[in-house]
Amino acid sequence: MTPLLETRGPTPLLETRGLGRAFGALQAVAGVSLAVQPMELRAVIGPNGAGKTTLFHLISGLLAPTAGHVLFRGDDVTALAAPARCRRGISRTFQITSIFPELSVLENVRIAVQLKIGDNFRLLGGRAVLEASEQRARDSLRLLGLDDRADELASTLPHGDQRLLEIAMAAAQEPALLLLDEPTQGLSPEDTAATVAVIRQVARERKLTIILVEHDMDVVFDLADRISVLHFGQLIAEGTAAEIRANAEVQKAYLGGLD
Amino acid sequence: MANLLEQLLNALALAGLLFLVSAGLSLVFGILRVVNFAHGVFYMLGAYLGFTTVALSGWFWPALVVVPPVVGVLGALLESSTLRFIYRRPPIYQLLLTFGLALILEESIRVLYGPTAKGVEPPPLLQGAIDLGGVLYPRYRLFLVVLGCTVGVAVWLFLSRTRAGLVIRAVAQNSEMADCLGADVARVRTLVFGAACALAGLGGVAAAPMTTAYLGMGINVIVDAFVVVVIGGLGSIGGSMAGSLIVGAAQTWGAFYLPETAMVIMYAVMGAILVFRPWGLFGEEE
Amino acid sequence: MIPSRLSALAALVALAVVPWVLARHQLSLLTDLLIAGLFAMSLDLIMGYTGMVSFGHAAYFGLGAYASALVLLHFAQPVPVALLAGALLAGAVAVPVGWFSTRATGIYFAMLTLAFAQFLYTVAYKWRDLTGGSDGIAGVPKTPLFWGGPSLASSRAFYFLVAACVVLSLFVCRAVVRSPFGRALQAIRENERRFTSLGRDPRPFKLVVFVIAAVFAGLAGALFAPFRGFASPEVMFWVFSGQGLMMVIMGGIGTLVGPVLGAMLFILIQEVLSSYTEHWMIFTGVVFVLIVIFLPGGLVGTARRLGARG
Amino acid sequence: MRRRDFLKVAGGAAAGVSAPIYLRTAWAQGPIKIGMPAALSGSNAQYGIQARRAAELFARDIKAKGILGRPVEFIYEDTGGDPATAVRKAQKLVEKDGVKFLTGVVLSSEALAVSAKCPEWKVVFMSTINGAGALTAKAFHRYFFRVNTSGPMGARAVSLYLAESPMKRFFALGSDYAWGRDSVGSFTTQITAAKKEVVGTDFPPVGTKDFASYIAKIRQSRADGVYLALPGQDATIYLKQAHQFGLNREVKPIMEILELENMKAVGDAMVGAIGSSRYPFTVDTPKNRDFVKRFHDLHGIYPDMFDGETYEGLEWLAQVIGKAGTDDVEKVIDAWEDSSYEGLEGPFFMRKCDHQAVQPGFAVECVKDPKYPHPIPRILATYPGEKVTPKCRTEEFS
Repeated sequence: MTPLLETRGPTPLLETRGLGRAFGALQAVAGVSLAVQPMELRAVIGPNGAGKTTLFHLISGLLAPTAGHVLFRGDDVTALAAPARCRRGISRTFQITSIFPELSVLENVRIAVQLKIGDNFRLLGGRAVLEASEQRARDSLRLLGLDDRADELASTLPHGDQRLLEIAMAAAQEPALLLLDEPTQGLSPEDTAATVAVIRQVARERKLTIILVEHDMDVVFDLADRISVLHFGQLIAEGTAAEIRANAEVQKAYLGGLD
Repeated sequence: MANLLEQLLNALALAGLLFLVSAGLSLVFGILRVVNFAHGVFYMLGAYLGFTTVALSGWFWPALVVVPPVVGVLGALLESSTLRFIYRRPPIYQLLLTFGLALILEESIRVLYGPTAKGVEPPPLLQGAIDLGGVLYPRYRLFLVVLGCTVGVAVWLFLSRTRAGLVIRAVAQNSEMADCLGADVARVRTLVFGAACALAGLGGVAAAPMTTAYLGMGINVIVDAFVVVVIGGLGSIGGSMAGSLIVGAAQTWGAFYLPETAMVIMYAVMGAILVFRPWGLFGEEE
Repeated sequence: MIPSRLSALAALVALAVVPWVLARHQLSLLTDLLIAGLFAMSLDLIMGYTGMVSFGHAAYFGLGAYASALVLLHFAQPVPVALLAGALLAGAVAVPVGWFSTRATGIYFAMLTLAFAQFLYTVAYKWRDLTGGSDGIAGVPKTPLFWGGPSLASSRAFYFLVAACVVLSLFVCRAVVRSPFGRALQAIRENERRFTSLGRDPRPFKLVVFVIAAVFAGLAGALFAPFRGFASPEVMFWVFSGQGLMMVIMGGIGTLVGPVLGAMLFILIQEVLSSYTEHWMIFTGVVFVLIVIFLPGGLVGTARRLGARG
Repeated sequence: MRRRDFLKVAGGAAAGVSAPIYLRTAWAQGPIKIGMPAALSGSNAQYGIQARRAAELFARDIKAKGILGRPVEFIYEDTGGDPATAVRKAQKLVEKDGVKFLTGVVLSSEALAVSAKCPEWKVVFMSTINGAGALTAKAFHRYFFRVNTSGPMGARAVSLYLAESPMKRFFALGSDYAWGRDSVGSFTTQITAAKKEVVGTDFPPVGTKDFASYIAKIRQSRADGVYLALPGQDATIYLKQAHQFGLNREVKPIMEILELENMKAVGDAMVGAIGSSRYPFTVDTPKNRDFVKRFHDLHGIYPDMFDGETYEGLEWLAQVIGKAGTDDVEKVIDAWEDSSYEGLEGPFFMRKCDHQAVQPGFAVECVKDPKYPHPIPRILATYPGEKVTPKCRTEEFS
């Protein structure tokens, strides 16, 4: 989008500068500055209530920040609403599964594609749009291993598959940046392992940049290139898995934050 | 000055009546997430049962005490025999179910009482008008103002000072809290629905001497009550109070100062408020 | 797929031959049912497919009826001109109303549509010079299909006009709900927040479908005025909007054809019972309550589920 | 069978076993059917029920001789007070039941909608309830007849009475729909012509449940009387509330129509109100005394306005069909035009020019009488038909 900047060295795909959000007196996110490079897999961790989901809402545009900026591919997108950011290439999943329950699995993904590629106001006909988006949707389902359940209603899928479906929807949009909010939440150890494998595969095949919020430290240390740690809305540490493991402040935050 | 006092009292008396009806409507929405179309019919039922009680006993006061529990029990029975089965469906089903119940109840009252309106005399103590510094004002309307305030304070005390009230408020503010109540959810719903109907029944008894008991009074009042709770914010008792005052004032002052707008003034006020606050004055975004 | 095509074909054939089977009053009644059905079907577009419950849909039926009545009475244009006028006026008014109303969701959306509908009702009620006030406009003529063309005065001819409009509308609405746009609507109905995060603002979609629904409701109203020969404020009253919601639920929400059947059932119950007792409303209420509790898909939804099973 | 009071002439099922054979042959001709698409449910149901009560009594009275020796069949249909339903029901009565005479329509919006269809259907629409002036003016056609006193005629009777009363200043309160506005309009014209003053006018919406603001205005206007054109339920509520405000003592209520229905619901608070009555059951003619007795025997109550007016209409219609010697619609219309009829409260005459029945007008007062369980109308003045009937096809008076 902004090739001019590339000459000055690697532009982060996503950058936040002093990002903050207050709910009344509560400062949910405060002064968070992050830079995520293309193709990076970044995990954001922190105790409950650290502001991780709020940070996701700020990056995806579902919430407007009360301070700071969000830059995507070097452009300031702070003023853009969620739909516009999505169209620029930021797709996401939700902590609490968010799908279209009474539509088929295929239609869930197909809609995600259709909304991305446009021509949504075609009131009659539109066969070409439907077919093109269906093709991409099937590819995405295959990638996530859901292709054999394409015709079932999304609400009838088991929880684990619903989590995967959400990733399939986001991935089908072929975003540059994928935000995954606790993708393994509520999953059995086996499903968790499978999901981790799938995420890795998606990232590789689709050449995605991923930011991941996750509670399960095994998953985080297994997947992430770099880890950012939030505590009471502030960024207290950032680094590789080994660096974070060794960080005293992080340990303190976790020990103090959890019971 | 006297004119202003009269206008103020008129608005307050109507607001008192509207509050008795809308408080229950709002409470039911808060706890059950149901827009209860039949609520107005319980108000109407209160008025007719009030008429019967007065006719049988020759006294007005017993009606105020006896009728609300009867209406409340009937409401609770209806909730547990119909609504209970469809809470999992989209809200429109519950709304339309109560619409059907309203048809059945309204027509049943017609079968029982016939089409002619039933006049109810206020108790002797509240008959006639008294002189308030140059304003001749009906004692009964002053009673409505007092009743509205009393019930308002009582409901507020109940919700803010008792354990049951706190639970109800918590559930009203956060529907997911309902799950925390566990097995008691069904009972809480039935009790709240019954209590709301009892409040509507009380409103009906109180309205009868002012408007008579007549067919159509339920439908007539439910639309007003909807506007009240939507203005105030669904599920908020404070909102119902504010909404009642706003609608009471809009209707009485509108009729006085802008008579040609009487048909729409209430909707105009609601529309204006919703355009700027789509979730009502005290409501929260869904 | 084949049985549904077959039944559609059977329904078409039935519609084509009934004028020679039914008695005159039955044909009039059927015409009435079809007009109500078109109204309910248009409501299903927003209610069943987009999840927007409008409590003011009758206003657009009424606008269509008034526009059509005035065109026929004062300009004596052919009926299709009146139909066009009715549909367009309804659609045009729906643009600003929809723009404001779609700011809110859920019950607040319903109340906003109600507020606007009551406002329109009041205009119809108070603008006596134009609309005849509470008495309405009577004596609306059935002009020909086009000048020099076939007369629509006979009940058979008008029936065919109505049936053609309803069938055509049904096909158009079906095409709309199956188009990329219609698919998007259903996603909005299912999960508006997810829809937003997938890259589109739902509001323009809601506005467009609101206007489309109003256009079809206006068409129904525009057919009503010459058919019944009058337009009056009752057809804009919120009670009629509420009945429309009942028709949709009875017939089967989100099925298009269901609401048409629901409207027929609703009016038939009233028509038959009210000849025997003025307390017919009790029975309508009971039937409705039973359908809501025991047949959540309405007539068509339940039939489809049974069909899928057996 | 409740709706179909199938009345058979002497050889009918009830009286039938011993009836001579020759009377049974009368059946072969089939009944004369009268369709009543009336509001029997909804907020105006009491008026439809009045019309039905009158028809029930008439059916009993005419059972013995029938019309043209044929039985009379009434078919009642409930319109719910909705004009669309009224037209549908009327069409069903005409097309399915073969009805040639429609009556009992309650609301003027229903009447205008149904009436407009009658030339197409070629059936007679006899109004016994509808007050809208337009029905015999702008919307007039050959198939419409109005037996009842119209709205402008009622306003005329009241105005004639008030012209001679000591009251000078009036406030006019009419419901915000056609009847209320038309009545207030004609009242204003006539009271101004009588050199008196209308000091204020307001139009509360139908279904107003709190009249406090209007009451305050009326009191401030210092009027001597308040002219009320409010439909039944609204009038009841207004009178109750005005009484509670102590207004009825200061400002005399003058009702466009003074109905028993209101007197029953309002009770003693209504005593002293004056107004016009289309048919006061207390009118002292032999024919009426007999009617009231028969009515009371059948229904256990005293007849209200539309009980009386509908009964008169049916009796007159039967008389006209008898005169025409056929139930052929065109011949019946011809026979009805310029015909006379001795009504319950005096002589009736059907004008050919607009099919408005010329009949006496009444000013009445609501009084208490220990003989009755509720207040009753006492006749203050009776005006001959010529004085209270408007000029042909207009709503104006000479």
